[in-house]
Amino acid sequence: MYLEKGKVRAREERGCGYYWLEIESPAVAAAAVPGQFVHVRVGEKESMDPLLRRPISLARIEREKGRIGLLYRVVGRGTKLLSSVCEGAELDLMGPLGRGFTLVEKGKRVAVIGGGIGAAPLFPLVAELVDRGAEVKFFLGAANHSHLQALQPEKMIRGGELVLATDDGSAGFAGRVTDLVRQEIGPFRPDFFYACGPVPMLRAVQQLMAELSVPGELSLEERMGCGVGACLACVCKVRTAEAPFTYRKVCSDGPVFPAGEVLLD
Amino acid sequence: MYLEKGKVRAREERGCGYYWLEIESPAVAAAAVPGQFVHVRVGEKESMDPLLRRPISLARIEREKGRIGLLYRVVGRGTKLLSSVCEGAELDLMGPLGRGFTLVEKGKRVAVIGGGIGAAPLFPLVAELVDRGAEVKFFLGAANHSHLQALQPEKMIRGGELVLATDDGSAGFAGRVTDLVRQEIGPFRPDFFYACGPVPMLRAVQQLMAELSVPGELSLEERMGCGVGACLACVCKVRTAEAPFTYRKVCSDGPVFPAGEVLLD
Amino acid sequence: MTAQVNLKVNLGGIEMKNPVTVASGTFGGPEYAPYVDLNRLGAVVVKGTTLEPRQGNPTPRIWETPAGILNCIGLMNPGVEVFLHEHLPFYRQYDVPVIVNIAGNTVEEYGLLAEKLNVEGVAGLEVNISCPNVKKGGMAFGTDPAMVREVVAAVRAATPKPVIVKLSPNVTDIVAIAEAAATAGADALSLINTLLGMAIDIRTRRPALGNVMGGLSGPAIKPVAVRCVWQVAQAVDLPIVGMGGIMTAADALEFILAGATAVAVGTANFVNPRATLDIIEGLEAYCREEGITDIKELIGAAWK
Amino acid sequence: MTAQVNLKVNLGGIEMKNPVTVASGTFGGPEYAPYVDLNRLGAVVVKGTTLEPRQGNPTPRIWETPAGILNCIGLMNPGVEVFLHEHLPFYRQYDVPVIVNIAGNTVEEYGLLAEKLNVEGVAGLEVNISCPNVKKGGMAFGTDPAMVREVVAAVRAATPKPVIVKLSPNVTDIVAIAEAAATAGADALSLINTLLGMAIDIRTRRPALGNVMGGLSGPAIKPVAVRCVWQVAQAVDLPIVGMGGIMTAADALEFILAGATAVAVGTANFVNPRATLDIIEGLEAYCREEGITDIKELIGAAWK
Ligand SMILES: Cc1cc2nc3c(=O)[nH]c(=O)nc-3n(C[C@H](O)[C@H](O)[C@H](O)COP(=O)(O)OP(=O)(O)OC[C@H]3O[C@@H](n4cnc5c(N)ncnc54)[C@H](O)[C@@H]3O)c2cc1C
Ligand SMILES: Cc1cc2nc3c(=O)[nH]c(=O)nc-3n(C[C@H](O)[C@H](O)[C@H](O)COP(=O)(O)OP(=O)(O)OC[C@H]3O[C@@H](n4cnc5c(N)ncnc54)[C@H](O)[C@@H]3O)c2cc1C
Ligand SMILES: Cc1cc2nc3c(=O)[nH]c(=O)nc-3n(C[C@H](O)[C@H](O)[C@H](O)COP(=O)(O)O)c2cc1C
Ligand SMILES: Cc1cc2nc3c(=O)[nH]c(=O)nc-3n(C[C@H](O)[C@H](O)[C@H](O)COP(=O)(O)O)c2cc1C
Ligand code: FES
Ligand code: FES
Repeated sequence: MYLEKGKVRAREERGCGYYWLEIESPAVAAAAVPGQFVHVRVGEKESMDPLLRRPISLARIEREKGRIGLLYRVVGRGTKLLSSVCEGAELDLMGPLGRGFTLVEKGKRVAVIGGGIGAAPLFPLVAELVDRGAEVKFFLGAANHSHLQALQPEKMIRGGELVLATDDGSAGFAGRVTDLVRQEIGPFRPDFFYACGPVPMLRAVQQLMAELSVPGELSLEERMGCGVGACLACVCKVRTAEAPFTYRKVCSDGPVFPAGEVLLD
Repeated sequence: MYLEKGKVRAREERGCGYYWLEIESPAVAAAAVPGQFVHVRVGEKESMDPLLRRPISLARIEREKGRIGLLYRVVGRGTKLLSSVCEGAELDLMGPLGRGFTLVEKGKRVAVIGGGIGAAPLFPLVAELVDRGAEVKFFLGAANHSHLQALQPEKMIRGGELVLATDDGSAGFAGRVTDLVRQEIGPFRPDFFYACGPVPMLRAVQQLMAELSVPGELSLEERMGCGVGACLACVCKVRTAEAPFTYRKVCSDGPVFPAGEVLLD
Repeated sequence: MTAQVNLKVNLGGIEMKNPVTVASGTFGGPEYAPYVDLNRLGAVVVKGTTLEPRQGNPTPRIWETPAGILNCIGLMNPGVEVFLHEHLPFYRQYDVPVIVNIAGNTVEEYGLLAEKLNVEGVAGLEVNISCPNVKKGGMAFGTDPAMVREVVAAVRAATPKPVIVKLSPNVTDIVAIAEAAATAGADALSLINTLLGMAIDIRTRRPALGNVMGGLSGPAIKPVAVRCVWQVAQAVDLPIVGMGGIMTAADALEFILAGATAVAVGTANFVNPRATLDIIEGLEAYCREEGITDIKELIGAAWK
Repeated sequence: MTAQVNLKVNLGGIEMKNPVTVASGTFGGPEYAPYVDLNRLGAVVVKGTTLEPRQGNPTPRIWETPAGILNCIGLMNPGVEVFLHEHLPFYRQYDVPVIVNIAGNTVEEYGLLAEKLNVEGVAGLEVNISCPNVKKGGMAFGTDPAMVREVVAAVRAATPKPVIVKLSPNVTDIVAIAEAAATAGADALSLINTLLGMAIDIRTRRPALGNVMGGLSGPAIKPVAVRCVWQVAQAVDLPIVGMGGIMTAADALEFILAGATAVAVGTANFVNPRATLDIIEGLEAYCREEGITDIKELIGAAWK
C-alpha cells in the first residue's frame, strides 16, 4: 500500500459522463491485483472541501509499464472534479487497496457479470483470467447503446467472450444483464463467477447462482472514510454462525467477498 | 456594481510573487474609477474552502476595451489560487466596489505615493490625473530592485514623473519612500496627495503632509466579508467631533479616505 | 405546461411569498439592492438593533476558517431611533415583510425595543438572545431557559406583532430552550445563531479576532444547524426559520425537510450576492421536478 | 548548525517524544503502519473499547459535509478481552505509549474497564464520556458535571494509570465539565469530541446517516475546538490534548498556542495518511524558524 503521486498520461471523455484516465503510478501498478482500488484525493490540494478521498477501482493494470487505468462516471462533485484533471497533472493516490478477486485455476469456466460502471474492476480481471487460461464469458449490461459505447468493452478486454445486454434493447440482448445470464448460463455451466454492479443486479446474480450452486464473488461498494480499515465506516453485512449477521469492512475485508457470505439488504 | 464573469485575456508572472491579469469585464470597466476594487471569488466554483472573496484593486481601467487589470502579490491561499488561473478562464467578479479617489482639477500639482503592491490602485489614478492635465509626481518605493521590476511602473503609467526608492538601495533612492518624499516635497510643493501602501508608510505620509498642510487621500485595507457595506467587518477608525473615534467601512465608505480623517493605530 | 408551484408560507403570522429570507447582520439594507430585487424575497431580516447606538468590536472582525467564517462585529448599529427614522423608510418602498432583529442589555430593554418598533412597516421581531459577540446580555440570555422565558415574555407583552425567538446552538439542550421560548409566547423560532469559536494567528501568536472569540457561520456549521432544526421541529409546535451555512437550494431543502418553514441566507450573501434568488429558483425547480405543487408538503418530510 | 528542538511533552504522567498523537477511532492499529512508523508518534490512542463486543450502527456511517464529515460508527469494537489478547500484542512491538479509549454503559462499567486495562503496555486511559453515537451512556455522561464526577471517580479508583477525560463540545459550559473532571481526579483532559450534527439526503428525503444523527469532525469544527481548548486551558490546571480538525502543523500550533500540551490528529488521517508525520516535521520546522528550542514554550503562549 503506497501513497503515490500518479501522473495523468492520458485522459478520454467517453460520453454519458464516463471518463478514462491512464496514470503513471509504478508502485501501485506493481503491487495491484484485479478487484483492488485506489483512494483518490480530488480537488485543490489545500482545499478542505471536498474533504474525503474517492475510491475508484483499477480498470486496467499494466505492471511492466507502471500504469493503471481508471474508468469512472461523474455522479457528484468529486467525480466531476476528477473529470477535469488535465494530462500531465498529478493525482494523489493511495493504493492498491482492498482484497481483490480470487483467481481460479487454469482451464476453469468462469462467468464474469458486470452492470454499468461496475464493469470497471472486471476488465483487468478478465485480462488476468484469460492470461491464466480460464474460459471466460463476460456478460455486460448497460442502460443503452451509448452507455455501452462509453464503457468500450471491446477495447478494454483482450480475449474472453463478450455478451452484451441493454435495458432498452438498443444493443445486444434486450433486457437486464441478469436475464441474459439466466438465459445463457445453463449451456455454459460455469465453475465460478464474478460480479460487480448495482445492488439489485448483485442480488439477482447472487440468487441465481445460489440456485445453480455456482460459487463466486461479488464486489461491493460502500461510503468510505479511510479506505484502509481504520475508521469502520464502510461495513457490509455478512452471514455468521453465531449472530444474524456481522459487519465486515468493504475497504479492507473486501471490496470482493464470497457471494455466499454477503447479505444484501 | 455588477456581478460579472470576467474572462482572463492575459496573465503574466512578474517575479517576486507578483502576477498580472488582464480581464475582459465590460460592465465593471465601464463603471470603474481609480481607487475602486473588485471582489474576486477564488478556487473551485463549488468548493466552500476558501469561502470568502478577495478584494483586489483595479490596477488598470480600459473603459473602451472593456478590460480591467489586476496586479497582485501572492501572500496566502487565495492569491495563490488566483495566480494559477489560465488565460481564457472565467473569474467571478463583483465590482467596481468602493469609493475611489477624488480627482483634482486641471493644472494642480499632485504627489502620488505608493509602497510595494500598494502601487496597484495608483496606476490608473496617475493615468487619469495625467489625462486631466494635472502635474503628477509618482513616488514609488519597494523592498528592492526585483520588487520594483515586478511592479513594472514604467510600463504601467503613461505620463507623470516617476521617482523610485528601494529599501536596500538596489535601485533609485536608497531608503524608505517616505524619506524620499520628505526630501523632494519641499521644492515640488504639491496641492494634493494620494497614498497607498503598508500602514507604517501611510502613517509617515499622513504625518508629513499634515506638517506641510497638504491635503490628500489615503487608500486603506481591511479584512472583508461582503465588500459592499453589509457585514460591518471591514471598519477603520475616523475622527469625529463627538466621540474619540467612529468606525467607517473600508469597502463602501472607502477604501479611499481623506487623509486628515483617518486614525491609523 | 408545468403546474405552478406554491412557494408561500406563513411564519407565525408573517405571510411570505416564498420561504427565503436573509440572516440578520448579513444583508444590510440597500447594499445588496444592485444584485437582488428585495421584492422577490420572502422577507428581509435587518441587523441586530439596540436601544442606543453601538460601535461594535475592534478589528479584525472577520477571519476565514475552513468552509466558514468567524466574526466579532459586536452588534455595531446606529440604534433603534436611527433605524426607525432613516432605515425603515428605505424598506417601506418595497413590498416585502421586514423583520427587525433586536438585542438588549437587560430584559427591560427588550421590552422597550419591542414597543418602539410597534410601527407600520415592521412585520415582526426577531429576538436575538444568542449573540456571542457582546459582553452584556447576548448569548447569556439564550442559554438558560428561565432567562429565555423572561425575555420572551417581556417582548410578548410589549408588542402585538409576531415574535420570532432566535436560538443559540451553544447549549447542551436546545429543545429545552425552544420549549421555554414557546411557553413564553413566541410565534416562531429561528435557529441557529453562530457557534462560539476562535482562531489563533500563528504569525502573531495571538487570537486572530479583535474580540478574541467570535461566531462561526457558513457551510461548516450546516450539519449542526440541520440537527438543531430536526430536534426542535419535532419537539415544539412552532414554525422555524432554519439557517446556518445555506449556500444553495439543496442546502435550503435540507432545512425544510428537517422541519423548517422558512430559511435564512447569511454568509452565502458575501460569497454569492445572488444566493437568495438562486435558492428561490432552485426550490421552485426542485418542486417542479419532483412533482410537488406546494412547498409546505416538504416541511419536516424527513421525519413526518 | 541549527539547534536541536525539544519536542518532548508530559501528558499527565505519560512521556511523549513529541506532542502528536492520533484521535481515537480514526487510526485503527496496524492499518496505517504502511504509511506511518508508529515509533515516531508521541502516543497512539486506540478506538473506543467497551466491555462487550459491539456491532455499531447501520450504514451509511459516514457522510461528507463542507470541510467535515459526519460519522455514526457507534463504537463498533470487539470488546476489551479481544483488545487485550489480540490487539495489545501488536502495539507491544512498538516503543510508543498506548492510550486506550474506554466507554461504558454504566458508571460501574467504566470502573471495570479501567481495572481490566491495568496491564503492562497500556500507558493510560482516555475516558470517553462524549460519544454522540450510542444510545446508552455516551454523550449523556459528559454533559452533566455530577455524572462526570461519578464516572471519573470510578475510573480513578480503579487504576493507578494516567486518566485522560475526553470532553464533549455539545454543552453550554465546557469549563464546568472540565472542572468536574479535574475535581474527580483526572490527570489530563482531551477535547474535543465531535459536534452533534446531521444531514439529510435530498434525493431520498431521509436522514443521510443510518443512525440519523452523527458526530461532526474535520476542519469545519476547528474554530469550536480551539475555543474550547482556550477556555479550558485558562480555567483548569491540567494538561490538554487538543483535537478537532487538525490537518497541518499550522492547525496543531493553533491548539498548542491556545493551551494544549499535546494534539491529536483524527479525520486528517483519512485525507492524508502521513498527516501525523507531516505535522511533527512541521512543528519542528516552525520552532527552528522562530528560534524556539523547547515546544513547551508555546503551550498557551496566546494568552500567557
Ligand atoms: C471500492 C469501490 C470502487 C469503486 N470504483 C469505481 C469505479 O471504478 N468507477 C466509478 O465511477 N465509481 C467507482 N466507485 C464509486 C465511486 O467511489 C463514487 O461514484 C464516488 O465516490 C462518488 O463521488 P462524488 O463526489 O462524485 O459523489 P458524491 O455523491 O458527491 O460523493 C459524496 C460522498 O459519498 C461517497 N460516495 C458517493 N457515491 C458512492 C458510491 N457509489 N460508493 C462509495 N462511496 C460513494 C463519496 O466517496 C463521497 O465521500 C467505487 C466505489 C467503491 C467503494
Ligand atoms: C480594498 C483592497 C484592495 C486591495 N488591492 C490589492 C491589490 O491590488 N493587489 C494585492 O496584491 N493585494 C490587494 N489587497 C490585499 C489582498 O486583498 C490580500 O492580499 C488578499 O486578500 C490575501 O488573500 P490570501 O488568501 O492570499 O491570504 P490569506 O492570508 O490566506 O487570506 C485570509 C483572509 O484574510 C484576508 N486578507 C489577508 N490579507 C489581507 C489584506 N492585506 N487586506 C485585506 N484582507 C486580507 C483575505 O481576503 C482572506 O479573507 C487589497 C485589499 C483591499 C482591502
Ligand atoms: C457578519 C455577521 C453578522 C451577524 N450579525 C447578527 C446580528 O446582528 N443578529 C443576529 O441575530 N445574528 C447575526 N448574525 C448571525 C446570522 O444571522 C446567522 O444566524 C448565522 O450567521 C448563521 O447563518 P449563516 O451560516 O448562513 O451565516 C451575524 C452573522 C454574521 C456572519
Ligand atoms: C470515524 C470516527 C470514529 C471515532 N471514534 C471515536 C471513538 O471511538 N472514541 C472517541 O472518543 N472518539 C471517537 N471519534 C472522535 C475523534 O477521536 C475526535 O475527537 C474527533 O473526530 C475530532 O477530531 P478530528 O476533527 O481531528 O477528527 C471518532 C471520530 C471519527 C471521525
Ligand atoms: S473506509 Fe475506513 S474502514 Fe473502510
Ligand atoms: S466588507 Fe462587509 S461591510 Fe465592508
